[in-house]
Parts: sequence; C-alpha cells; structure tokens
Amino acid sequence: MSRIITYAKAINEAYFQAMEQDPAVICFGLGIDDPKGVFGTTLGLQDRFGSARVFDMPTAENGMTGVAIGASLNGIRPVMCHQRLDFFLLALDQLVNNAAKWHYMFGGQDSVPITIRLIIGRGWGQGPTHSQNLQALFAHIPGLKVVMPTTAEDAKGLLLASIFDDNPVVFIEHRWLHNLEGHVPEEACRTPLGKAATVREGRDLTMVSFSYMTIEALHALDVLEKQGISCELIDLRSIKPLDWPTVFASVRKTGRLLALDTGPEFCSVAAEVVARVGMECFDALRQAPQRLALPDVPTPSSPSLKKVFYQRSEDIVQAVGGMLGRELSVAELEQQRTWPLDVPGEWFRGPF
Amino acid sequence: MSRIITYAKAINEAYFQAMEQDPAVICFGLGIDDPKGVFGTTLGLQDRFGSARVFDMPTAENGMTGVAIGASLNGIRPVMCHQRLDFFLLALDQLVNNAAKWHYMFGGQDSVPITIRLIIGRGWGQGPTHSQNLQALFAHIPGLKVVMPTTAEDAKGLLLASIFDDNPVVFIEHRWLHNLEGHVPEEACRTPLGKAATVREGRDLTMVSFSYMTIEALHALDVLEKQGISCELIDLRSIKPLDWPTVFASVRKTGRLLALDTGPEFCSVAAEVVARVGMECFDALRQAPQRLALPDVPTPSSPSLKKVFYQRSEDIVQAVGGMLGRELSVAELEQQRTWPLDVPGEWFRGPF
Amino acid sequence: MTDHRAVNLLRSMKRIRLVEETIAERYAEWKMRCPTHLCTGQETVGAAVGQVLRPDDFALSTHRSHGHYLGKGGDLKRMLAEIYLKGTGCSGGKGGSMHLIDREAGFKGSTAIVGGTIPLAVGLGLSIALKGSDQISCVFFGDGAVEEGVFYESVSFAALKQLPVLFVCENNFYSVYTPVAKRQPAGRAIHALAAAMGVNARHGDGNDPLAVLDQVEAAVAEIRSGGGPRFLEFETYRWREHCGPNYDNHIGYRTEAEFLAWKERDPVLRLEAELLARGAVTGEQVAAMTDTINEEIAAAFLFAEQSPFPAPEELHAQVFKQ
Amino acid sequence: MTDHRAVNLLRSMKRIRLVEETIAERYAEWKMRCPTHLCTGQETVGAAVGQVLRPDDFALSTHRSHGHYLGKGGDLKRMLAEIYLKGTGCSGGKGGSMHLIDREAGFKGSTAIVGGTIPLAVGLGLSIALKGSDQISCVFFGDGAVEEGVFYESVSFAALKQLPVLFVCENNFYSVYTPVAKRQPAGRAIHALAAAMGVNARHGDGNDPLAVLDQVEAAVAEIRSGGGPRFLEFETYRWREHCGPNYDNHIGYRTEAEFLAWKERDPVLRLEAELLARGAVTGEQVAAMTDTINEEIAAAFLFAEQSPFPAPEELHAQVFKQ
Ligand SMILES: Cc1ncc(C[n+]2csc(CCOP(=O)(O)OP(=O)(O)O)c2C)c(N)n1
Ligand SMILES: Cc1ncc(C[n+]2csc(CCOP(=O)(O)OP(=O)(O)O)c2C)c(N)n1
Ligand SMILES: [Mg+2]
Ligand SMILES: [Mg+2]
Repeated sequence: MSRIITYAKAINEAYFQAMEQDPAVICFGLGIDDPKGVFGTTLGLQDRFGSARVFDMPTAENGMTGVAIGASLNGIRPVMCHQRLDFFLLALDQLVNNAAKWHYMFGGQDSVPITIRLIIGRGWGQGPTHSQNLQALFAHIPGLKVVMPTTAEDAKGLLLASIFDDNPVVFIEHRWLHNLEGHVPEEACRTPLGKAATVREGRDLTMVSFSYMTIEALHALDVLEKQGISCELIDLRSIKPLDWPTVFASVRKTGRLLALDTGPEFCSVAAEVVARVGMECFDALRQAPQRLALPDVPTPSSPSLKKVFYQRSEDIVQAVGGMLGRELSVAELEQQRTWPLDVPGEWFRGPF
Repeated sequence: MSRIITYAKAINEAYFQAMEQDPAVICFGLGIDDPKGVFGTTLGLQDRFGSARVFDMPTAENGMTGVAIGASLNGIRPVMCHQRLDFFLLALDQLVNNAAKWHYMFGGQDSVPITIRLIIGRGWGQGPTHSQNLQALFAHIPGLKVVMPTTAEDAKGLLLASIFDDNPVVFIEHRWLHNLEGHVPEEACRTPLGKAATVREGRDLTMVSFSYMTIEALHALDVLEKQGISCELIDLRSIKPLDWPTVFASVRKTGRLLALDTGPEFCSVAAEVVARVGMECFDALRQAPQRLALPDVPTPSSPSLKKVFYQRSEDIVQAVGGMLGRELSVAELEQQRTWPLDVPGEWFRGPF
Repeated sequence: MTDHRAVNLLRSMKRIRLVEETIAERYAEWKMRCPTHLCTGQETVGAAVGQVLRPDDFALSTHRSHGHYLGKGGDLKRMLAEIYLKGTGCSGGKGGSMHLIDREAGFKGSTAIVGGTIPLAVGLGLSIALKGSDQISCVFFGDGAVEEGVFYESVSFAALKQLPVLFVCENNFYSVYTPVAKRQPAGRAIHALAAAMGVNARHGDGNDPLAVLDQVEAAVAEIRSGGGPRFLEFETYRWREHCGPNYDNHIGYRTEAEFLAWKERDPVLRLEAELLARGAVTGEQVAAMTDTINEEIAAAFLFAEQSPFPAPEELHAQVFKQ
Repeated sequence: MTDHRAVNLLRSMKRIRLVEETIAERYAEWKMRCPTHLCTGQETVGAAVGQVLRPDDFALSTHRSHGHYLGKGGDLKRMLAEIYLKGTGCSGGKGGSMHLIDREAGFKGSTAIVGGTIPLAVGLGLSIALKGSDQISCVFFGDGAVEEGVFYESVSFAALKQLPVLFVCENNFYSVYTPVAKRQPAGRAIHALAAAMGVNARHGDGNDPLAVLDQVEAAVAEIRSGGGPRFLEFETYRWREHCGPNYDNHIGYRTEAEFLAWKERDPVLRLEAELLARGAVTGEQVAAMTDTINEEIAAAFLFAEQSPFPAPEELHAQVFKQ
C-alpha cells in the first residue's frame, strides 16, 4: 500500500521502521530530539525508542563520527545526521581515515555500518558556509557509498537500504526536497544501492541527474517535449556505486549526454559521468557531451548572485537547445515561477 | 645561474629566499625544526630565522590551520607543512569553510595568503593512512589553488610563487620526488601558478600528467619513442587553476588523450581532464580519451598488492598500445627496475 | 568607573537592542532574506568588550554577531545592507547576517561554523606577537562552541605561546534548542575547563553591565601588559528564537518562566536604572539618546532598502585576490 | 597482589621486549618493509592493562601498538606475518605494523592517525552501554594524541554519558622528535586536564610494573562496577627511535644521558629483580621463561617469513563488506 507523503515524512518513516526491525539501530545528531526534529525527519523517535537509542549530541562532529564508528564495530548501526553538509567537513578525518577503510585495512574483518545523513542547504541567503554541495568529496573516497535520493519513495527506500548496508554510507538530502510529496509504500521497502532510475524515456538526448537537479530537469523535460525534443532522464540515486550500465545503455541509444550536478564543476560527479561516457561510449556519441554544474565559486548569499549561480530548468532547456542547435523557448518556465528564486516555494521562509 | 640539486633542497632554498625577501613569511609544522627537517626541506631555517618565525607545533591540524589563517589576515604569510597529506584531513573544516572562501564571502576585503605543503607517501608498506592521493578533494573546492610540482626547478619556483600568492595554496609534494635531482636556478625565481609545462612535444597522443606520474610517463615515452610512437607530455604543475589552453591545443594537434593521475579515479583530476577535453575538443578527438589513475580501493600495504595497485611506466606504455591498437614491448622498462617496486630507488629505506 | 564610560556603555547597549528589535519587527516584511541570529538580551558583553578594546584591536565572532560588530564600532548602515544582501553591505552581499566584517573597526569577521573563528583569533594573536605591537585579538563564541575540538586546540596553543588573545564565551545555556546539560558533563564549568587548559580564566554575570565592563577592563589591561591570554565566561540569555525574529518559548525546549526570569534581569534596563539612580544621566538624556539611535537606525534601514543588489558580474569576482 | 599475577606480568613484559628487540635486530634484513614503531622500554602499560582486561573487553591503539596487541592476547604469528605484509597477517597484509587487529583477543584495531582511535573507544563504550554488558572499552594513546581536538571531544562525551571507557595515556615525553614542552602549555599535567574535562583521572610511574598493575586493577574494577570512565596517565620512555629499529640519541633531539637514566629504570629488569628478591620466581624459572618465549618468537618469525604474500586479486577484495 502506498500513499502520498512528503520526503521528510518518508525519512521519518524509514527511521521508525529501521529502529523497529533492529534494536541495533540508533540515531543521533544535533537537534535530533528538539521540537523541530531535523525538519521533521526525526520527530517522535525519542518518544518511541527512548533516549538511549535516540539522542542529541555535543557540537563535536569529528569525535561523534568516531563514536559512531566505534559503536558500529560492536554491531550497532548508528545513523547520524547533520543539518548542513558544511558542518561535516569537521569530520572528514574520521570518515576518510577510519570509516572508509576500516574493512579493507584490517583484511575484511570488522566493518563500519554507519549512515551519515547530510543536508544540503540552498537559498534564503544561506551562502558560503551553509549551502555547499560537496558530494564529490565523498564520492572520491574509496570505501564510501554515497546516496542522493530525489523522490520521497527513494528517500525512504534508500535510507532503509543504507542503514542496513554493512558499509559506511553518506546519505545526502537536498533541503529543497524535504517538502516534496510522492507515493511512498507503507512497508519497510529497501531500494538497492547502486541502481539508477530511468525517470523518463527519450530518444534525442540522455540527461544524467540526481537530487534536486532532477526536479529542475523534470520541469525542463515538459517544456522540451512540447518543443518536440524527447529526452531520457536518468536519476542516479546512488552516486557511488554508480549504475554505469544504465547510463551507458541510454547514451548508446540517444547518442547525446548532458550531465547535471548540484555541485561545483571541477572534479565533480558530472565530470566523472562525462569522462566515463567519453571513455566508454565514444563511438556512440553524436556530439560533444556537456555538463551543467555550479561555477567554480563559493556560494554567494545575495539573491541577485544566486540567480546567476544556480542552474535552473531554463538553463537546462537552453543547454539542450545549444547542443541540438535550436533556439528553444523558456517562457513557460519563467511564467511558472510565481515565487522568488531564493526559495523552493512559498512555504519556505527563514533559514532552514 | 643554475646548478643541480635535489627537489628537497630546492624546496629548502625557496623557504630561505622567501623568508629573506619578506619578514612576513613564517613557517611551522610538526617536526619542522627537528634533526630530519621534514625530509631535509626545512633544515637550517630555525637557525637562520629564529624560533619566532620557524616553529614546531602541537598535533592539532585543524586548530593550527586556523592559526595560519588568522595570522594571514594580519599580513603574515604562513607556510605550513604536513609530513603526510592524510593528516591534513583533520583540517578540512578550516581549509574549506574559512580559507577557501574568506576573500569571497567578505566581498573581497581581506585575503588568506597561506601555503599548505602536503606530502603524499608511497611504498614501504605505508598503506591506507599514509599514502592517500587526495588532490582532487582540494581541487574540487572553489577558492583554493592546488599545485603539484614534478621537477626540482618547479618545486622551487612554484613554492616561491605560492608563498607570495595572496590566496590559499595547497602545495602537494610526492615523497618519491624528494631525491630527484635537476637544474635549479640560484635566484629566487617564481614560476607562475596556472601554467602547464610541455615536457615533450609529440604527434600521436597527448599525455596530461602531474607530479610523480610525470616521471613514470617520461620512462614510458622513451620506450614508446623507440617503438615509433611520438607522445606529447604535458605536466600540469598547477592542478588549479588548470592551464586548459595548453591541454586543448595539444589534444587538437594529436587527436588523442591519455590523462594520468596519482589518485583514485572516481571524480579525479584525470576525470576532469577527460571530461573537459571531451566537451571542448570532441571534434578533434580521433578516438575515445582514456585515463590511468588508481583503482577505487584504499591503499594496501603489502608490496604484492601495491604492485597491482599503482600504475607504472609499463602500464602507460600498454595503455598507449591499447589506444593505438598495437602490441608494444615493455621489456626494457622491466629490465631497468633493479630495485624492489615498493621504493623509488635503493636510497629509500624505512617509512619516510 | 567614570560615568562617561558607563553612559557610553548604555548607549552602545541600547543601540544594539534597538537594532535587533527593529530587525525582529521588520523581518516579516521578508526583505531580510538570510538566516539572522538576534542577540536581544545578550547586549552587555559585545558592548562592554567593544568599548574596552581599541579600534586597532581585532575581534572575530560567530553566527550571532550583530552585537559584537556594533559594539566594536562596526558600521550600522553596512551591516543592515548586508542583512538585506545588498551590494553596499559590509560583505558586498556575499555574506549575509552570519558573515559580517568591518576592517576599519577591527572587526575581522564573523562566520557561521560553530567554533570556526576561535583559532583565527589565536592566529591574529600570533601575528601581533610577531609584529610586536600592543594590540589584542578577541574572539566571541557561545557555550556550544567549546564542544568543538578546535576550541581546545586553539586555547592550548594560545596558552603555549602566551599570545595576546581574549577569549569571550557568552554562555546562554543553549545551543539552538539543546540545553547545556545534554551536551557537556555535569558540574563542569566552562571557565574552569579553560583554566585547566592553561589560560587564566574568570567568569561573571553577563547581565550586570558595569561588572562586565570592570572584568573586561581588567583582562584587557593584563593582556595588553604582556600577561598572555585571558578567558572570560559570562552567563546571559537569548530572548528570541535561536534563528529568526520570533519568541519561541512555547515550543517546548525551555519554559516561559525561565525566559521571564531572565527578562526581569534585562541588562539594558538595569544599567539605565543604575545610571538614573546615581544621577549619571537624566530621563531626558536617555530619551534623547533613544531618539538619536532610532533616527540612525531609520536612516540605516532606508540606506539598506534603497541600495542596489550586487550586479550579476560580481558572482565571479573575488574568488581569488588578484 | 598474588605472585601468580606478577609472574604473568613479567612473562608478558618479557615477551613484548623480546619480540620488539628481535624485530629491531632483524629489521635490517629489509624484509619487514613497513613503518614500525617499537615500544622497547614501554612494555609495562600494555602488559599490565592487557592482563587486567578480559578477552571480551575491547582495546584500541596507535601506531605504536605491538605491546598493546601482545599484552591483550593478540596472536604473535599473525602480528609478525602482518609486519612482513603477508597474506597470513592479522590484517591480511593490507595494514602493516601500524594496523593490527585480533578480534578473538578483543583487540579491535590500531591505526596510524594520531588520536584517531580515541573516539572509537568511546563508541565501543557506548555500544557496551547500549547492550548492557559488563565489558570495558580501552584505548591506548601517547602524549601527542592529547593535542588533537578529537581527544577532548571523546573524553568529554565519555564523561557526559558515563561510558565504560578506560583511557590510557603513555606519556613518553616525545612526539616523534618533539619534546612535550614545545607542544603543550607549561605546567599542565595531562591527567589533570582530563580530570578537568570530567573524567576521574590518575597518574603513575609507567616503569613500576606492580604499581601500574595495581592502578589498572583499581580503575578497571571501578569502571566494571558502573563507575563511569577512568583516565590513567603513565610516564615512561621509548628507548629506540620513533620509527624504525635503531637508537637515535646521537641525532640531537634528546640526550644520551636522559636515555641512560631511563634505561637504568628498565621495567622488565626491575620486575624480574623484585620477583627474584621476594622469591616469587627462581633464576631458573626466569631462564626457562625466556627460552620458551624465544622459541615462540623464532617459530613466529619462521611462520611470517614462509607465508605467502597476498594474491593480486586481493587488491579489489574487501573494499566493501558484501
Ligand atoms: C560545526 C557546526 N555545527 C553545527 C552548527 C549548527 N549551529 C548553528 S548555531 C548553533 C548553536 C551554537 O550554540 P552556541 O555556540 O552556544 O551559540 P548561541 O547560538 O547560543 O549564541 C549550532 C549548533 C554549525 N553552524 N556549525
Ligand atoms: C594526525 C596526525 N598527525 C601527525 C602524525 C605524525 N605522527 C606519527 S606518530 C606521531 C607522534 C605521536 O606522539 P605520541 O602520541 O606521544 O606517541 P608516541 O610516538 O610517543 O608513542 C606523529 C606526530 C600522524 N600520524 N597523525
Ligand atoms: Mg549558546
Ligand atoms: Mg609520546
């Protein structure tokens, strides 16, 4: 049975079901038991599972990541969350030097089944230290899995799969997805890590996307469709392991690639996608592959700068137009935007 | 006037000259004034410039990076060094959240002229936590410059340029280069950041390389040459900013690209090179671009595993052979190796 | 304590209070579109420290920095323009409320990563020692920041090198919605911990303005005369929600009663009453002071509102210093 | 203290000493091709703690972990095979000397990032609390590790949650070549700092084996009976170079005299003399003990040398647990 709930609620449900299924699952993070419950995603957990398994923590990201790792070495499955990805830069030592390589460097004995939820901020003037999109940092590290769900259903299924995966998983949510609604099964479904979703089938061009950019892509696709252009849209869901067979098969069919990314372009996930497609599908490519990612600058706070900083559906349409050598109209997309560009919708007010 | 000195000595000379030229230059790092002087690179500095400007530090990488940043906000030019890149993962918060964006996020007022020397380890069983090649992490961050000199001359010239650059520069040395000798000018020459060096000109294929991989490439080039294959070898020197015009011009000439990297392949610098070349030089490419980087696994310690882990000149020759559809001989390269694979030469014994 | 200094302190605290409250009032116009952490109730420390420090002393701060910035002499117009994310803002609109700077005032920057500026203050202290000047480097932070390892690393290094650093911890008992008891071992005082790390440390009532001023003066004098780093912890209380313009005592993480007890101890009213009582100011003078401040604030808001947003080309400018 | 326990301690210390010294002797064969940090001179703490802990108690360690691993009951053959980087090594040749593990012995791993395993021990402590067992989680680290912020974060959290963690600091006065005075504020004792963070902390002479054993027993009993975390600092001295098989007192970072003074205080000889003096062992028994250990060591080296290197396919195995 599925019903329509938000992405945030889907995450909340995954927590409940994971913690019910397995007493070894615990969760902690700043504000996890406070009245806001990490944008609603952790509400009710402490009431239901108690403060031994669900607890707030000191502002000590590196140490607490080590605590999660240590607990996991004795069969606990910690789920840690951070309200912004940016804060987790403090913990890269524990993540990279310990979690990512523990299983390997001790010859496959213990493993580190931890899940780290990170939330990417955007808009409302959050700027340089509250809206960094650094999934590529994690994806670059051997031994880490990186997951970035787009839909409410995938948020639930991938979180459950991440929690029960025996390896460290960095689970990245985009703040602008939390209020998105979708059909989500009631049961504790697990979506396998490492499988992309073909969101739309198409003939002319393959878009490889993930996280919030898939939403922008969907808007673009409608407008492109109306102008006679049929795009295939692949939502990666897992950044690592990445579902190359699905990507390659699509590019071999369409002959064109546009890789989308929410992060800065240099050494990005989109770079990896363009590179691997160039290496593996060269003969199938009818023209140069392209990418749309963030320019190589820190995130500015002012809306006037964010307007030119972020890539939106208009930019996607125009990039496709550029590739196909056609002038495409984006008027419809511009008309749809009845709210300011620095928020995902009218509901979004204030920093979080 | 130039004479032949080692890479380590060239770095030492750059320090001396920078500190003589500008009393605002200071340097600190673990072991900087100890009898080994960071592989000889910092020997004599404290005697000459005193312990206020040259000092050892507590094992507190994040805090001390913040100290460097703070000092730089008042006109000091700190040069920090770490005997292994791996240790600096503790400091990514200060580097990314502060240093990289300080100039930008405060509207271009103060800047952060710090230089961070990081040394990549390899061999002698150093393994998972002492030989990570993570230049792509730094290159991914907007606002950082990343430099990786290969020759003794460039080590000196780029270190001087980095120290006097007004921005944060991550200066990455490969431990296997420290004993390499080369002609180095006596004067305090500065090599501009962001300019690649065309180390060899060639017709058939462009190799884009940097740091220790350029040494492997040079060995490969000789053997390729003898088998009638002429490769152009570009040593990037600066990973960021990257000298795209030089790369593109070469690929447009040769029509083939092999990107080399010392780091793990996913979201690597080589990925960026392959991607950008694919995007910008598609029509000039005669075949699929390729890369040789590390497989996506942590660094193992055992020599039997390192043998298959690292890419050596033989692998480069074979990759070129694969691209050109030719069986090439690597016998000569194998014969040249009179010492074990886990050391750069007989001189290298023990951990460092 | 001369009356003159006390009256200046009152003016500075009032100014901070009125700025914060005006922001709170006008936030719902939705024109200040950035995360904004108000310091209403906590005006004392920023005002007192700012008054004791010289303009050429350095200060750094956190997400909750308006009071520190203004107290240190930061430009009000440019602060508000920054909160409006305008090109005339003190950070050119790139930073927002959480990233303020005023170089002329010695305010070297505030950032939004908890604990992130603490080592920078130590580095500025190092630069002072290297240059041999008699400046002081000061950093403000909250009770949450002392949980970060970098706090410990920073304090230790300042102690090791005896650097001219003033550490100022405003303990308002909460980190966002989390009370200190959930985050730090029972019975552990922050100033005692700092002392154990090797820095001379004291604490005081952060809502007693004249006492705070005395303590800051003493600490600054000691640092300035080469006594090494000092650590001051002041207990105080934030009135409004952690981030944003509202009151939030109803949502459950703290009680209305707790808030009211602290509101009773309003430091601005307290100082005003003390100065009135001892005749250091008259009621008219206070009213005139308020008027002048309100006029300044109105003008500053107008400036902020009327300023242009940064031009799109600014996106790519200032990534690197050329 | 029963003689039985003291004799066991002597055996464990002797075994550690002889292993380390045999490695030192044979290192120049260049077959142990990995960074190797010997603990000669520092045998006491690892042996004593290992003896007091139960096999199902957890221990974690650092780059200098041979003594901790062996003391805790780690397999000698597999340790040497690991140092030889063989497939039969305790980490399958993937780790080397700096990355040892023996799950059966409760030795959960040693790693080479200073301070890196301290929070893991706290996490294991948390897991014990969650599971409600009476195990203990112990972590060994040096005087350098307490400079990392993560040390502070870890100790604080253990204190906050009153976790069953034993922190063991071996203060050998040096971090590589750097004496503690260059790194930590003057007059600051590590155990006093730990106490200020909120953990019951004591210290002692790390070269007095029976006293160390007593202190460890007391601390472990307190933790086991629900008393929360304990911190023990022991002063001791490393005889050989920081990393590698040689002596290096001539290179200038410490004096030969200092070394000789500590060598005078050889903990193995001291315990042996004490036990002989009080008749707990005879000279013959000690000689037999030494012979047995030497035989074991010879066999273990043979095992290590004769074992095969890991097969190339192992490169891609174990990146992820399937
Ligand atoms: C490294 C990091 N972790 C978490 C946060 C989220 N955060 C923002 S403000 C804050 C509260 C900090 O509390 P405190 O230091 O006491 O300052 P106060 O807000 O009380 O002034 C937190 C946890 C952050 N900004 N940075
Ligand atoms: C984060 C980090 N920084 C620096 C190093 C380099 N390093 C290796 S061992 C060591 C000394 C640590 O001293 P201590 O903790 O006292 O241990 P000891 O060697 O004396 O046993 C250092 C600094 C490291 N391994 N990790
Ligand atoms: Mg607080
Ligand atoms: Mg030591």
